[in-house]
Amino acid sequence: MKRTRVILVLLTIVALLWALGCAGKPGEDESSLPEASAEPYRIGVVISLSGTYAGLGGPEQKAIDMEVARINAEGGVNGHPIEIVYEDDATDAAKAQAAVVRLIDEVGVIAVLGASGTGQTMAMRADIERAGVPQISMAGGSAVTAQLSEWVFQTPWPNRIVVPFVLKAMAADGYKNIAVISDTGGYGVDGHDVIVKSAADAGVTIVADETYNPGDADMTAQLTKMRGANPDAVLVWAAGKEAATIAKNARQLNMTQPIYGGSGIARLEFISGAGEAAEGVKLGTGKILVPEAYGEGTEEYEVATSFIDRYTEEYGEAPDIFAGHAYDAFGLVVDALGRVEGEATPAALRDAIEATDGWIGVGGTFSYSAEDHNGLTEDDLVMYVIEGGTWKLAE
Amino acid sequence: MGSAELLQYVVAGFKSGAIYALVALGFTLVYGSTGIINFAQGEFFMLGGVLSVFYYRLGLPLLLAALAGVVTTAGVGLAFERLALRPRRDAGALVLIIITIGGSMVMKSLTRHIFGPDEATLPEFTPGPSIAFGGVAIERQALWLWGLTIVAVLALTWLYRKTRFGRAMRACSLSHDAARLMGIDTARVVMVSFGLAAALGALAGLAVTPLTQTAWDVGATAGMKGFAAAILGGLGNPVASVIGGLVLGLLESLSVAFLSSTYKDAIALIVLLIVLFLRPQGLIGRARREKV
Amino acid sequence: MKRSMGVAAWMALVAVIGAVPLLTDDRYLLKVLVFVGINVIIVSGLALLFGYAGQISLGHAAFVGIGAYASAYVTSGLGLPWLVGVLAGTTLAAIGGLLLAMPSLRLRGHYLAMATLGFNEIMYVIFREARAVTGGNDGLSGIPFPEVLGVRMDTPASIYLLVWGTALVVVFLVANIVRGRPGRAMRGLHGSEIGALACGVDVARLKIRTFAVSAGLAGLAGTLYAHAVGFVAPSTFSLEQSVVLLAIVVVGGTGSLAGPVIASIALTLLPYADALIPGLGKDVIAFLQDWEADIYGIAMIVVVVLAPKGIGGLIRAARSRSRAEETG
Amino acid sequence: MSLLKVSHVTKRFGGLTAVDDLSFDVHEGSIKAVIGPNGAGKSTLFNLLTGFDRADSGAATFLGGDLLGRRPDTVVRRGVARTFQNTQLFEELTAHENVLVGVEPSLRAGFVRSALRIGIRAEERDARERADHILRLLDIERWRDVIAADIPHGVRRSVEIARALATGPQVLLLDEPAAGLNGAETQSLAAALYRIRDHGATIVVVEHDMGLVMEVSEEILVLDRGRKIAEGPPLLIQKDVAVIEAYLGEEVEDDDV
Repeated sequence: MKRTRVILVLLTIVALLWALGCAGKPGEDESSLPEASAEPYRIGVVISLSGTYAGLGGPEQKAIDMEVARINAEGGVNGHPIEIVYEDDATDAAKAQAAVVRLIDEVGVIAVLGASGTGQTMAMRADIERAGVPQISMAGGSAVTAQLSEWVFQTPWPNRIVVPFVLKAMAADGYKNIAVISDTGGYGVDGHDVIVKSAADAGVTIVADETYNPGDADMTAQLTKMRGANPDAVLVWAAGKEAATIAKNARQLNMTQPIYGGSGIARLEFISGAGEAAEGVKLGTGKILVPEAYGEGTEEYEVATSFIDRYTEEYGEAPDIFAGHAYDAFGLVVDALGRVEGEATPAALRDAIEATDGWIGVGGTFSYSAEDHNGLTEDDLVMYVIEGGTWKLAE
Repeated sequence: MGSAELLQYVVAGFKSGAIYALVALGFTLVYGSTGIINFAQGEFFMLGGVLSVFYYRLGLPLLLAALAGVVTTAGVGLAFERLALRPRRDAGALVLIIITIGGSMVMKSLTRHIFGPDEATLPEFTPGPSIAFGGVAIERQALWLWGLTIVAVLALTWLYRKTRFGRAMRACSLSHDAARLMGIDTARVVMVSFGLAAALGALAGLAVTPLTQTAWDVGATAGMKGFAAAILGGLGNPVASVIGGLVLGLLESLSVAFLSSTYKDAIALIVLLIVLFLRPQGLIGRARREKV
Repeated sequence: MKRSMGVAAWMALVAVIGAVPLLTDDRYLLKVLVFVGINVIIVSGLALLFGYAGQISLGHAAFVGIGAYASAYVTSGLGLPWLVGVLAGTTLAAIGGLLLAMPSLRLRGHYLAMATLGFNEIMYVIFREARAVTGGNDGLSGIPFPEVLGVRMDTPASIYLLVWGTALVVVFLVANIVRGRPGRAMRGLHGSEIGALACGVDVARLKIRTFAVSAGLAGLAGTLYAHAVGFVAPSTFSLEQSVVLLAIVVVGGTGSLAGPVIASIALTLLPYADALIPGLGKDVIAFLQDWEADIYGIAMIVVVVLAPKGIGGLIRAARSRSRAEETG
Repeated sequence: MSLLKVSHVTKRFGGLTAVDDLSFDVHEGSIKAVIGPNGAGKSTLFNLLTGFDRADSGAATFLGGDLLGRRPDTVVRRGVARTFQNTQLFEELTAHENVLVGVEPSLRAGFVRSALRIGIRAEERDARERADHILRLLDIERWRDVIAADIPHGVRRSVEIARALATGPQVLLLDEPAAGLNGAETQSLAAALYRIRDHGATIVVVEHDMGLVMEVSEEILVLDRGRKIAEGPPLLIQKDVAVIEAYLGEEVEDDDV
């Protein structure tokens, strides 16, 4: 008999615990952030240094490290040095969320840069909005700014402006019937939706629509189906290594149609992976690939070449578009900090970021507003063609 | 659907089918001599590609780099068997599976630390445009793939049928105790089987790299599809594994032709489950009853 | 847990766990401990299925996913109350376990491993493709906080108490199952399926019910995860996660519940070690996060090779052998 | 009165007929031995009766029902328990726990009642006591808390018999219980068999140890190549020519050499 009584007591305690939990701890105070006095401005950075997006986090970290060193060497912002705190989300939404909570509560950052992936970026939203800390994401998914949040900004060119830009270029080159192939990752699915929506007003019709899964060994089956629909041109919307395989498979299948793409294939690995099949491939993305795209002698050109030269000298390789997104994210925060009068609270910094107008970055000229937290337009994009194993400006 | 186009789908199916077949041969080899499924087989496929690229970038000519890639991966297979599997050799299948799962985690992650996250490729063995054959385009590298598969399955069948070592391996697959009674050094047989399976996986990995590039995380999909192929054909029988691989490749390609490409991957999974549930011994293999 | 922990031990455990939110308001620590608690629930179910009944599963992340997506859809999609979401998630996952177990009755060892692996991959494709329900690759966000009888649990402390309260109850119930008749029948099944049949154990029914209970617990953990994190994406329920969960139970040890629970707390905390030891250097954390997969893999092999019964088993094996010498 | 009636049971593995149209009875409260050279179909017969294998034809009526074609665990619940030629003990469980699993058929607690520990206290206590009682019956209570893997060979067989007994069978099928036992152990096994029979169980034992067979069994069934070649009390069987030939091979005529 004694045993059951004790167990009943035990269960009531647990029930009590639950009840306590429901009531929540009274006196939860919000403003436990340290005051930003003469001490350094702390900025949190959440990127993927391991997991499937490990290839993005590396260049992003290099770009930010380089810029922090430069800014601090020039005396920081209004006398405050900048301190960067990195967190690796390992391409995992749960880790990204834990990381952002640590940065906000533990480290007391006044802004968060990241994450590299769309999923991880979205996982942080609840905590970003609860704590009221501005976030600039390097992830390209439209959802980041399509589902508008006053605290969340974005630096890459979202599919909703790149896709129409590329479709119009295809129509301009005279290719009306296009075959589309996209991967089932976040970027591919997002791009595919925009392609389907904006094909009509761009003046093209989709004659074939195929998809593939990241990690697929061979795409000839899909390409055979696309060849069967004899399109004028092929549009590839994908981010992974498989894009190069598609170009090679297409050429092997004697498909002579030109191949078009977006920022997803604006990677050196695409050219080296596809080999000759990359020749003649056209893609629309920011101007970082060929600085002349900014227009020689213009301020945009100076900013871009200075970043590209310093990055190449520091790391022995040219920066890719992900390094460019990180450079812009960090630059936008520093620029906004400069414009904040008095004490740089996260709320004041958010307003300053939203007020950014015409800040010249590598991805383009950023102008944010209450409705547009992406800040880029089609003018920041340009069409390239791959010739001789490198990017050239298409006429 | 013209006949040329249908043939193109068949060629595409047999191309990826050959990849699955080579990986499946690795599964069959290890299963044949140890009775367990080597969950790290997919990583041997990955290592074949990554190591060959590493040697190629060191400046070795393509053929030498490929050879070095296969030999090094075989070394990894031997070392893995010797260090991780040998101590628990007589443990149940469950324990051995867990060791191979742990092994695949370490190999995959270690490769990323050593060789970096970005993908890489190798030049085609014989560069040149695809060969037109009755309205169908066949990539030269695909010919290499089919050639290597045929050579591998012939070599394995010859090894099993004609050599003393092959007979020892078949004895082990029936019963380690009986084999030991015959004076067969079962430990050596198991170790060599792992080395050979690693080499076969590496061969598939590097032969496909010029087509689809290689990276630290290509092992998982290849491993899963290779196993589906091996079990579809019938585990333990080399020819059955190759047939399983080709059939699986064909099913995937035709599913794109007649259904839609989103189901391409699901096909391999569905085939895997159906075969497992209905006929674990596969299309050709014989059922192994557990005697009471 | 051969001899059940005395009631006093349970009381102490409840007190310690209950006290944490009163002692600290460190949101980061509480959020990390929420993930640990969720893993304890999953691992308790998997320890029952794999550790005790010897039925390997490489598909448990999919069951967690079923729970998470079902609960997310029922609450934020259909606007039904939170408790309905939890019920839906748990039952749906349990049904998933049932449906997977029935055709797999004859499968053993690597075949069962592959069948569950196939199941996980198929569910992953469904999570990614069924965009209307699961939001596809971008995932589902805006999942409401747990709320019951008008009381919203939106502070880390309240979520912590909810998760750990549930974890305590789950571990308590599983411990009782394991000590009682079902637990013995499972360990018998694990030892020798033929021997269990010869004892009159309805092996088929036992496998199916253990799969269902184990999957249901994973689903329950999934619902807690969805409402604690507020965001759900397919990548969280991938095959790698299932392998990690299996690794935890292997390191924890078969035929024991305390072992896997301790292992799940230790291994889940690994990448967040700075939550417990604030002074820990940044590079140590970066190292732990970067090498997490390697550490799991190596730990799995080392445990199976050196201490086959894992943490839980070491104590028990030593105790029994000493008794054998006395009697011998 | 015959408790178990086997009639015309046949089992073929491809060309080989393991059990060939076999019929025999087992009388309640008796100890019946089944002897015959290796491969005579003894273990196969046990597998057919206990559902581990399916007979091609014939029937085995037990308490009015047919045993053949039933699942092994159903056969046990009906009251027919068995041991195996190579013991199937639960290696990580102690001797007491092994026997406790055997008590399974008489237990009612499911997942829910076990989890909440409602109304199972009495059932669990009885089960533990029953297991201890059977360990004493087999005189192996000293090994109560030692895991099977650490238990010496001779005792392991007794643990398996105890486990089978724990299921509360009316008929106990023992497959070569004396294999590997020394003289003393065989004697204590004989004593144990008597105690089990007096405990109320009918025993059918497959055995090669003629000494033990002659001593304990009231009736002997002799099988050769799946067929019954003799059946009757031990003294009669001893002298039966056919039995001797089956075991020792035909008489060699001088001119055959």
